[in-house]
Amino acid sequence: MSLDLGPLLPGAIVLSSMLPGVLIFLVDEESHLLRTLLNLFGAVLKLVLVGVMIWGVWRGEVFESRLDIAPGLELVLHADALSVLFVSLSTVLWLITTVYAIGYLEYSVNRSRFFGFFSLCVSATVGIALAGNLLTFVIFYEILTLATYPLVAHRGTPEATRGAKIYLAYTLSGGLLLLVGAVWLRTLTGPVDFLAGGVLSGMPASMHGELVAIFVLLLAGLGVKAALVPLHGWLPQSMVAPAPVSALLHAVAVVKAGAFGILRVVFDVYGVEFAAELGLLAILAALASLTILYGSVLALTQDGLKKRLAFSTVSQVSYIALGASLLGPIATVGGMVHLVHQGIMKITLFLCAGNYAETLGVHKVSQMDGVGRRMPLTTLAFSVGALGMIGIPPIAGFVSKWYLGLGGVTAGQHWVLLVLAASTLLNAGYFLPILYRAWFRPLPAAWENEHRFQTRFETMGALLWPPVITAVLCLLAGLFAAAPVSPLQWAQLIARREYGL
Amino acid sequence: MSAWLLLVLWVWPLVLSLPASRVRFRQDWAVGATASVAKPVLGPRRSALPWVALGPLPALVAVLAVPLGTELAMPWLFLGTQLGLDATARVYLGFTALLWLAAGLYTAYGERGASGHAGRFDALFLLAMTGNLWLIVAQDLFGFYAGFAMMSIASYGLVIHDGSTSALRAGKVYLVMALVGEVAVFAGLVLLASETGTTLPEPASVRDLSGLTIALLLLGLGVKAGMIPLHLWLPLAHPAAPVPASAVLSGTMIKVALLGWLRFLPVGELALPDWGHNLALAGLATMALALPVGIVQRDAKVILAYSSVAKMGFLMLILGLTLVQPALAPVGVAGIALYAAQHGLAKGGLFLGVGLRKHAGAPGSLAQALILGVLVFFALALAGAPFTSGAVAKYNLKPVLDAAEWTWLGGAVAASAAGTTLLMARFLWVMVRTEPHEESGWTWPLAAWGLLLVLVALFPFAFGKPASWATNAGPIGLGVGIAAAVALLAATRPKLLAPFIGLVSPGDLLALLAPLLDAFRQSGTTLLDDLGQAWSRLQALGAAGFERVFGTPVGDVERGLRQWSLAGALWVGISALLLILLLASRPLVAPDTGADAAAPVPTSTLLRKFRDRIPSLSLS
Amino acid sequence: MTAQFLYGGAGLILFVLGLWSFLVHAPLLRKLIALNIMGGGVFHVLIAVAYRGDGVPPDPVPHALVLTGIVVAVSATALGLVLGARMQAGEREG
Amino acid sequence: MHLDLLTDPLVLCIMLPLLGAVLTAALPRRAVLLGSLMAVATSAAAVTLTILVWQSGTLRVALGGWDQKLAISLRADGLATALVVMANIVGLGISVYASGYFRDPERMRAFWPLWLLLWAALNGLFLAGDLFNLYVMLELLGIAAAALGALTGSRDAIAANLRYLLVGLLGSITYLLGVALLYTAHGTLDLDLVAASIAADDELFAVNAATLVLMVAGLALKAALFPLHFWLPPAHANAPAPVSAALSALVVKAAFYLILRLWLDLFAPVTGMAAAMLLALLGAAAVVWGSWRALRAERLKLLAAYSTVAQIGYLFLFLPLLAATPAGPVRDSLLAALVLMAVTHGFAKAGFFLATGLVQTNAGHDRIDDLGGTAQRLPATTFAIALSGSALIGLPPSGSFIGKWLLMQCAIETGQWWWVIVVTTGTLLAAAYVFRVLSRAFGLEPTPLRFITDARAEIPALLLALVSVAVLGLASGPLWTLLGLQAGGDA
Repeated sequence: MSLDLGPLLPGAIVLSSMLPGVLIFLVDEESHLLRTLLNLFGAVLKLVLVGVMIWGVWRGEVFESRLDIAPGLELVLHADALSVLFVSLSTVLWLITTVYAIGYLEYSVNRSRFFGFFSLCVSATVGIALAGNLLTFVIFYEILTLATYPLVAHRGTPEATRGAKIYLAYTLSGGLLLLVGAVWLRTLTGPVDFLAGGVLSGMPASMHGELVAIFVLLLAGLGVKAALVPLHGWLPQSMVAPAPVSALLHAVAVVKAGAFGILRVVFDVYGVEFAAELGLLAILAALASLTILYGSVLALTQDGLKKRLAFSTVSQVSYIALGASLLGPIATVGGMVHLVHQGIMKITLFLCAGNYAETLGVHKVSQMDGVGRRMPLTTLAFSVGALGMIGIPPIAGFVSKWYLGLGGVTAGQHWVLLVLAASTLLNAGYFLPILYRAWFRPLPAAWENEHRFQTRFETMGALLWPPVITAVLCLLAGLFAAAPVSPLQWAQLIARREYGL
Repeated sequence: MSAWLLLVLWVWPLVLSLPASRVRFRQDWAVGATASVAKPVLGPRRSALPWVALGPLPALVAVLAVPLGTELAMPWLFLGTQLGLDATARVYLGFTALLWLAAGLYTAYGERGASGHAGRFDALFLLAMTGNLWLIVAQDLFGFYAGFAMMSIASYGLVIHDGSTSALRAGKVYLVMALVGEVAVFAGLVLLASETGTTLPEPASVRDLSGLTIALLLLGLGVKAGMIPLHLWLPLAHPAAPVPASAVLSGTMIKVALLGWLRFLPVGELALPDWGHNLALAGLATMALALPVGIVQRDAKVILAYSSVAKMGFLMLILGLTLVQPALAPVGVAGIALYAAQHGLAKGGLFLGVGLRKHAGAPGSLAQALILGVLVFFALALAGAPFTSGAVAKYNLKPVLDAAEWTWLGGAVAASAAGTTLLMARFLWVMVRTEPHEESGWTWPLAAWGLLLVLVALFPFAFGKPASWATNAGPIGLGVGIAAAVALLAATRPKLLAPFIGLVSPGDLLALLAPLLDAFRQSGTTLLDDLGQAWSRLQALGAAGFERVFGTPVGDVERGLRQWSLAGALWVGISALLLILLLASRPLVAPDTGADAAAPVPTSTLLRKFRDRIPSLSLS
Repeated sequence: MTAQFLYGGAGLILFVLGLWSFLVHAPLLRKLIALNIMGGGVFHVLIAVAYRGDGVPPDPVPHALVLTGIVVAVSATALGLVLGARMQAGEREG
Repeated sequence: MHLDLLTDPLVLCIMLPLLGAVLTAALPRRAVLLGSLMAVATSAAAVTLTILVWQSGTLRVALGGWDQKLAISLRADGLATALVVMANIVGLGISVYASGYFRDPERMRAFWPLWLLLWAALNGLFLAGDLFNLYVMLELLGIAAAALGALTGSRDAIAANLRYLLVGLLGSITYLLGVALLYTAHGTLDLDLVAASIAADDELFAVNAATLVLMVAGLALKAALFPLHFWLPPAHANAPAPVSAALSALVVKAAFYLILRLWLDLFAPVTGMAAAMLLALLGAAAVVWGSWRALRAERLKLLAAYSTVAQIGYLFLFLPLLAATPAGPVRDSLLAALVLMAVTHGFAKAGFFLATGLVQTNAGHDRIDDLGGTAQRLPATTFAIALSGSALIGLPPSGSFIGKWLLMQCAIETGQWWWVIVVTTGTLLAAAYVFRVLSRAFGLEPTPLRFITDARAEIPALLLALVSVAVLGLASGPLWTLLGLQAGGDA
């Protein structure tokens, strides 16, 4: 091929959802078909482009788009192994979520607005993934906030407005801290791109104090989206959003963006060894562990299904941060791979929760008696996701847990095992009762708000198949973790590059 | 080619679990399907293929067809799968598959109860089977752990199958303990992998284990093995579970712990006297507690459960002694496997017999008499009477016992054998007094039971030296004697012994633990409530403050500013300040004029400058 | 010299007086008058600047400035009056 | 006058709108057509001018044929051109919007001449090369603006704009006194010559300082620097929407432009860190106070007006940073950031006010709490508010994001980290008030079927907002070129 894709592809990937998104705003509310076509066109096109990119990155090609937004301020989109991991995750899950959302919102209003922002949201996520420097990262990070806000507020109820407000308050404040940190860092280093192994290790010792302060600022900014305790308050509140949005928040975009940012800062800005030298990893590890346990304890006390899942996210996403906070390639692999694994497992759970709500009107754990009999496929998918979260092999979650534990022990941090053990038990404590109710309790005589679709399956196809597919992905990611194209292998590729192995 | 059987043998039941679940994904949900599935229908199952009985068939084939030492490496599967069949695994695979087959046949044709949930039971049964078989043939620790977890969690569904309150309580205890055990095993395996650098553990490659690792592995698997005091779940779960589930729980699943220890500990490689002695003592303690507590139980299945606990104690004793003296390993390991096999088969027979005694044949019929007779045989085999599998298996372990440093050990073991005999006598007593309720259709379960009977009966002749056949008569005779005396006493003066029965409730130590847990929960709730109240008060204060500052406006604050006098004064003031600041911060380029810079502008200077600028102007 | 000085100084005094009056008195008419007085003060200063001595033609530039300034001041005053009148009319109606 | 002068874009930028004002006044029936034509022509001239400056640097034209010392001269340097092109594009947008806005023919006839006059004054002010012309343009601008603001005829509007007129007059007379003093001291009014003279002569420091104070004091009133902003919110909030847009986006900016000119170009040797700090402190107070008042405003237009107070405050924060930074690429970047923020605010605030006007027309009121249905009925309008709002907050990718980034960067570099706190506080408050409005758009009201409902009104608002976000935020490099600064300035 004579056309050099290198400088074009990253930009094209961002635009492949952004442009359809903008067009969708202009689509009349009634033009269901046109909107669906645009949606799917964008999603599939992005998938194809990402496929091309994965192939290229695997072969060691460089994809980089640069744009001067002002002299000295460069927007850099760069595809390295880590960004490819996140890009592929969000692209695949976006396609699935889009299909789901089309079904979910079949009878709803304001669909053009919804799908417009939906596409923008994913564009921003992909932008975050491909960001080649901190400035670019900050820009897309803020765009993500803006694009998600309308989605959270979408339902328009007072609770939705309130949830969206809280979401915004948290994320914008966080974004601002991130911005200040990024600016401050830039005054010390000048413009620097993300680089495997970090760029700061050469800084003189006199600057170390400043670097620690900057790290705290960056971490606070990223921690809001990554829902690190005590910055997690928005996440349970934004549960009022429609199910596909929750899926997007928890699995594909927002929370992941925060966690991904932490990975970027630790590995590609500070460099993990340098961060350890400054004592930053200890801060991160303490925060992550606290979050893991706190989120799980709170999840135990929730009756609302989505709220329980939300607190579970709080807990689970910090596995990623935990992985970043442990020195050594094994833990790094654990953290990185959990980025993908948590994504597919959590999206499964949320899509299932959406199915229960849409089909049976079930919103609470206490209403879930016997749903397994009425909705076997959905509940099967849910079970896979839930068991994976607990870390039951051979589902994907176990793989992450194994690498985190092994990495912790290898790094001499045996307490990681305690955290993982406690988290496993707590996860079991709040997921297994759900499974028990779903499979073992008798069905109620009738569900309050049962919605019957014209189908022979338990619910509408567009709602049913996405979670089933993601559940299968959870199984495949675990079962074929050692196979050449698995997320685990890719995470190992990243770790090798980060540690220069 | 036969290596692939190692994969097929556990994938097969996994695949079967789908049809066995009888879930129909496509049906007309729109017309009130809810109502039709909601009511469980009692009675025999509608005939379908006996999926559960088909499950273990490839495993049976594999036992016979796969040569020892076969390995199948699939590095792409899971985290690197390696399947293989060594001698221990083969023994395990053999008795496990047989017992699952018998239990499966019993399930497929004999299991009654909430048949609306039969699909669920069967699917979970097959999943537990998958796990059990997988962990036996897995040589990588991931496969072992995955199978272990799969088996444990699926069994939870078997335990609580009938949904009664006691089953749910038992299930809860089971699940909590199983999960704690699993977490400990996980941690132990992580440490093992880290310390040895291998994920294919075998005694030779795990010589560098730290104490923590060994402790975690012992405790984690100890839960499954019923090591005192981690045995609490066993006496609760067995009576709660349906008969075939109890059979496999007691017959195969708890034995898995021993297999794990044989794989993950440096058995025969390294002398670990401390750990060995501790384990042996734990085994002895297990026996010492389980036997007396078992004897005072009312429920036949609880008695059997305690018997299993005691037997596991015995095997722990042996393993412990083997750890002390690595030289004993060849004898010890083979003996343990064989003992586990014979106990599994006999215990399975006993459990299935409980079910048959209850339902197959009218009271007083020939069938019932035969059933009781076979039960007596199984009980003797379990106790280790001469010419039974028990005696032979025990004989094989004699070198290990004899080599122990503890001289009193022989007496203790003999006492335990007598105790087991008593326990079995107590079991038979309960069985005899059980009133059967006849139901039809027990042919296949009886056939399955017969299979077990044949296997147990042939066991001594297949695996034992003739010298071993007639051993162990002493302690058994003693036990039988005491049992006869007690029985006589019980028959003539029932009131004398009545207070002992039910003296200790099933799950013994749990009764002590429960009040502690309650107290903990109570205090925790109180504390959390208080904290919660304080927190919500703080939140309310914060919200009120926020509302005050950012809420709806009160009046127009700026009206005052719009008064010309105020605004003007501010303006003039700011201008003056600006002037002062400008003058004060004059750059010191020309120091000679710096002095008067701060002074008010002198007009004369101004005009002078002005004139200088325009030379044509004359002053005069 | 003195005349120029007086002129300039008087201009400044006028400016300050006008300013004081503008700030202190509320009625619109007085404010407009005060502004015009301030303007007058500035024009005075400019005229003083233009003086280049007897017999020498004065600097034309300040003159031009003053003329333009007067035009501007007149139009501004006019607009102020119109607006004031409108407001008064509105008050009467309301 | 030479013929080539008439075709010089520099002259055309002023003459065309002036001509338009005369024509529309003379032929009121054709006011809309003539006015629109003139708006297009003026903008074209401004764009031509921009291209010329872009290519060849500063342009000058001397009118009247006198020598430079005394002549009426026009001068288009980078700074002026940047503001001219912003003002003219915004002006075009406002014109298009206004052509459909006024229902009442009387108001429409009054609007066009005044608006074109204001436009001419604005261009004149940016392009004037001497201090007196600047005065004339300033006065003209003030008068036209006050007259336009009172156009709704409501009592509140007249009262507010009368106050505005008086403030304007006070400010310009004070400025004129400064001009008089300056002429006394330096004997010339040409910007370049005065600058040279001040730089050359240190003895006149005190006079120069007094002059600067008089001029800046007068202009600070007009630029509504806290706490002298008291006239702005009522005046801007009560004017008709296109007028509000022009007042908030352009007129205030003109006064600030003049302050900047004086501070940086003319009086650079006089100004010191202390004085700059005072102005910046006032700016900081403006940021916090204005944003907070905007947050608590009940009416949408009042909110927008207070937001202008805050945004002007940001611009003053740059002064001490410029003072602390030695000449070089860093200072150039800072200067560019300052201009970028001013320009972005111009576009964003114009878009915001235009959209606000549409909301008001549709709802019949602009009480924020009751806007739910309207905001939802007009998705494009709400979108325009959202876009311009994010530029006001300084969210990426808007021009003000880059501005704030560079501002904060420089604040940290020069050790004046406290401005970072001011900027972040202001940003948070801005986010709060913008989203207070936007959250109304997510109610339970019935959904619209179309994105755009009123093209002539919505498209200008959308485009202006879009320029502030997408164009200025993603491609601000040309601004550096236009300003003639060293590109790539970074520490």
